[in-house]
Amino acid sequence: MSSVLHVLPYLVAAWGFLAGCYGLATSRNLIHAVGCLAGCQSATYILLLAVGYRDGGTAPVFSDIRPGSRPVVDPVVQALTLTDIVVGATVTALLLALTVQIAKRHGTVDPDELRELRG
Amino acid sequence: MHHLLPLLPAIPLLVAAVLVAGGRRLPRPAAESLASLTAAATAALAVFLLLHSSPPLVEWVGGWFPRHGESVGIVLLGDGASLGMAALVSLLTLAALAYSWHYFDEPPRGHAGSYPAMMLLFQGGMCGFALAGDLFNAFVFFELMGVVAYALTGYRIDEAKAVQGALSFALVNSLGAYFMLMGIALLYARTGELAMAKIGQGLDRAAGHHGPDVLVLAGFALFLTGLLVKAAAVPFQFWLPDAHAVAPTPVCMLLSGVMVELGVYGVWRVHGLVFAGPGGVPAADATRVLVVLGVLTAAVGSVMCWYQRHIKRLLAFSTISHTGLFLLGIGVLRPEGDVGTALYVLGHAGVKAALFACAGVLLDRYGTVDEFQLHGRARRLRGVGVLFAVGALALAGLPPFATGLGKAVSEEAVGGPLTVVYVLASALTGGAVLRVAARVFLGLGRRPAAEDGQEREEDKTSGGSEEPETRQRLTGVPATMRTVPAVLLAAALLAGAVPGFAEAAGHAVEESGSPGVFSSAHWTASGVLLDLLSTLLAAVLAGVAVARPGLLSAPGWALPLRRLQSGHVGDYVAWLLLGTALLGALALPGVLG
Amino acid sequence: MADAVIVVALLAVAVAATAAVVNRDPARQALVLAVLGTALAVLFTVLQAPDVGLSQLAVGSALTPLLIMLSVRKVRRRSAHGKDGTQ
Amino acid sequence: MTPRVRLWLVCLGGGGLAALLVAACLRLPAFGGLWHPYGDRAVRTSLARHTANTVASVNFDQRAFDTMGEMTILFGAVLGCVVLLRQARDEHRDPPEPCEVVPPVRRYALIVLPVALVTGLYVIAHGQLSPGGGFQGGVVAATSLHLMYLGADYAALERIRPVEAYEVTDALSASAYLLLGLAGVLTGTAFLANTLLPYGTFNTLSSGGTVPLLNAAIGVEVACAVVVLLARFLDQAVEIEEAKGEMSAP
Repeated sequence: MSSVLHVLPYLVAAWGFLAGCYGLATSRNLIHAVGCLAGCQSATYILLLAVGYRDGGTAPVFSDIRPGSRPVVDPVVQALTLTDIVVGATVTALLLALTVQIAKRHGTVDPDELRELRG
Repeated sequence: MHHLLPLLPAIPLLVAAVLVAGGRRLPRPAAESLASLTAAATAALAVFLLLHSSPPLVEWVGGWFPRHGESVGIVLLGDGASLGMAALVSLLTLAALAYSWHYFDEPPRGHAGSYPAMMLLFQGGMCGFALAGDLFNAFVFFELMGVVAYALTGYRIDEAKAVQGALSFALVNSLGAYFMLMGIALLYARTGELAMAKIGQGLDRAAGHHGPDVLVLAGFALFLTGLLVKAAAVPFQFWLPDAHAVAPTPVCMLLSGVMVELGVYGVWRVHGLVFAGPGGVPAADATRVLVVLGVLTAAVGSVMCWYQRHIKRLLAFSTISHTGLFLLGIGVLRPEGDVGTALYVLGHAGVKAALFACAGVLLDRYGTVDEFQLHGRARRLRGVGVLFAVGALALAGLPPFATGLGKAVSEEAVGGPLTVVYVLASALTGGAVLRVAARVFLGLGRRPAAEDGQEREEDKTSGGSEEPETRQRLTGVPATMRTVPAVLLAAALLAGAVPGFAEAAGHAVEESGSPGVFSSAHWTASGVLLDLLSTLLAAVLAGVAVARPGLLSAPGWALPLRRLQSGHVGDYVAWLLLGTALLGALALPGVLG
Repeated sequence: MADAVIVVALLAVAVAATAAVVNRDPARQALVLAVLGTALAVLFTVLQAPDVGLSQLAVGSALTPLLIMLSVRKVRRRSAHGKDGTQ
Repeated sequence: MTPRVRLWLVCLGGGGLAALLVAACLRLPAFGGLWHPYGDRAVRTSLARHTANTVASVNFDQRAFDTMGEMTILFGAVLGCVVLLRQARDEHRDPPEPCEVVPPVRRYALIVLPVALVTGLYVIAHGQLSPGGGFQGGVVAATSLHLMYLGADYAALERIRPVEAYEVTDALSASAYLLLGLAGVLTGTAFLANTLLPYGTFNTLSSGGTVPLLNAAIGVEVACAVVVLLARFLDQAVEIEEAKGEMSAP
């Protein structure tokens, strides 16, 4: 059990990342593709937080525990992930805005039917 | 002095916020002057710091200077290379803002400040990326310049092509950024650090005598994927022509002139600080990766460039081709290569931005950037025609332009058969632009038929049916739109011709780059000869193409290459995955050995 | 015990992520993404990252699905009118 | 490229990437390891600066420069969305008619609205001491505000939401963050240096020097940004119509 657990979080992150990439490449709907990209990004959160986890650690917040009484998990990756989540949400919003405009100008959101920019 | 480093990104960002807050009240000229002033002030600050960057400046933001060699803060690097890039970014932003003085139809209602504000945000993002000495901080600014660039590319929402190109750009680049972040997480797990130099040391310590392992390889491949997507190296390059062909011209000047080059700069920086040590990627493998990709990129870019008829798209492919040459230059991991590439990037920025600026004038005057439709129509624009032709020759490496000097120094650095790549790529791209100049501005040759033999219409993007970007057909070409390309070309010329500039630039880059002693960058007889050779070749190619179009029309083998550029974002993602796997495979021997 | 909770949360995330890719209908995908966001928030809380869990809950299970829903609605609404598709 | 060829390409590239990722995962330090040098340093530093929530300390003090970039990304993206979702030349506005919401959407909204609102208020009230902060609170508050539309009516929403004011506040709070950073340079220390204010008593609202100020600036910025973002999307989904004349009630 424990030896599996030693890599399982990383493998879940890798799986999520690959699944997102697959969805993005084979998507037939740009909105769905944007959703897949968001899924891809969740994988980066998992990897970051998994890297910072510490067995028996508690959250790095000292308002209710005495400093030094218990080990805490890595706060740096949590800060990075927080930043990452904001970035992800804004990128998603921007991509969706572009998709809405594509729907208006091309009348479709199927990438197979967008045939303007070639060669 | 070093406390001023964070101001390079912060000042443009602050003024951008102020412009948005006050944009409702400010008249448009006031907003644009404020933005130009800010870009100029940042450029002045960057140049000032650059002159004081020996020894290199280091700033820990928030005053978190390391104690006992360890810090919890973010480090900014102010050496010759990073400050040089920041100065280039700021100057080019200034040029783009000046160029767009009379540009664009009505700004979005009640948002007069939004376009200049976005340009400033873009500038701030690029400056921040150039200075970053911390991997995660680099990712943040990488995303910032990305996000603003996507929005700027899709700025003309009335145009179907613009929004499509912007979305391809945004999807592929965002995915690339997430690859980068995965790489950062892996490297953080191994070393427990985020500052680039500390990660490098951590990798060396962890590797001990065994050399790098597959974790380092994965970190290398993932991180480089993000940077190479931005740098538009093959096979990550597909988004670039789609985006550059449709973005507003002033934005193209920035995208092609400096944003793409920042990707190359990032590769150089990260390799030098993180992966160059014994625990990183062995030099032979790094060279293999960069040289293989560089040659492929230069080849694909120049061939595709030759067969374009959409002028902005043609220029975009020539950027890809030159990116390949830059990768080649830094790939040999020698100080001469670094210095040559730096000069090449400087010259290329001026020349390419000037060419885009001229294309923008065509788009404004005639509502099209299609080479065939424009045949002979721009005879009256003599001044612009001269600038365009000079730009074409400079692109091919005509001495004493900085492009020629950079090319000559890089050629010397790579040596041997790779020199041929430089000559051919610059001749093909320069020749293609020269051909456009001859047809459009002089009306030489017979008017090309719309149908071109075996090519099907759906296999190519024509430049017709573009909407002009300006308010109304301006009665004359505004002075700013003519002056900016002239100034840019003059700058590229001076950078190569003024004695002492190249030496100074070389010294600045040398101090921050690959270890090794390098005398200085200067013109050599062989360099001048090779430059003249590629310029001559470009002229011959253009002449043949104009006089005997049949001889150089697309052969059968070029067609599949063009079909790969399918405009389908799923294809681009598939290529991106393959590219990452390729990066891993190319660097694999170093890990196994 | 904590390990078991982590494993369950991880597997839930893996399943939700797969479902988000497999669901080709964007409206349904938005709902699946909301579920994925919630599963991630739980996982992050279990991993002792309440700060991140909270923002994941706000962004992943509310904001992002909402934006996708609105886009779907816009796109559907205009295709429902037919015709004016191409310019 | 045909979908078949693309699938082959994805399999090939994805296979290579998967091999790379899995091999790297197996070489990573075991999950739950005890070695976190940067994290330990960050905890010590946070305590030295009297900031109870270490994550807030990392975000707004030790790595405040990252947060500046992140805030600017949000700001830029909102600006980008405002520009991209503007009313195009061939579009006009139609006052929205009360229309039916898809049942799952309405159900979703009704479930999430109270939860989100309560969470948002809780998070904002607790600031930088306990989990949460300006960012989380801002998103939650802004989102729950908009769920009102799905639960009630668009007109009701528009009354409580003058978008222009939110846009200006968004920009002003972004400038406030940057100005706080510049203040460090002007007072002779470093950019974003947390030396302007006393660090206060540990575990109280005013502890941590400039951390609460930056946290507040981010909170306002995020809340306004999300409101503007959602407003633009709602505008598109509800109000803006294209091609004159051919609209009839759905």
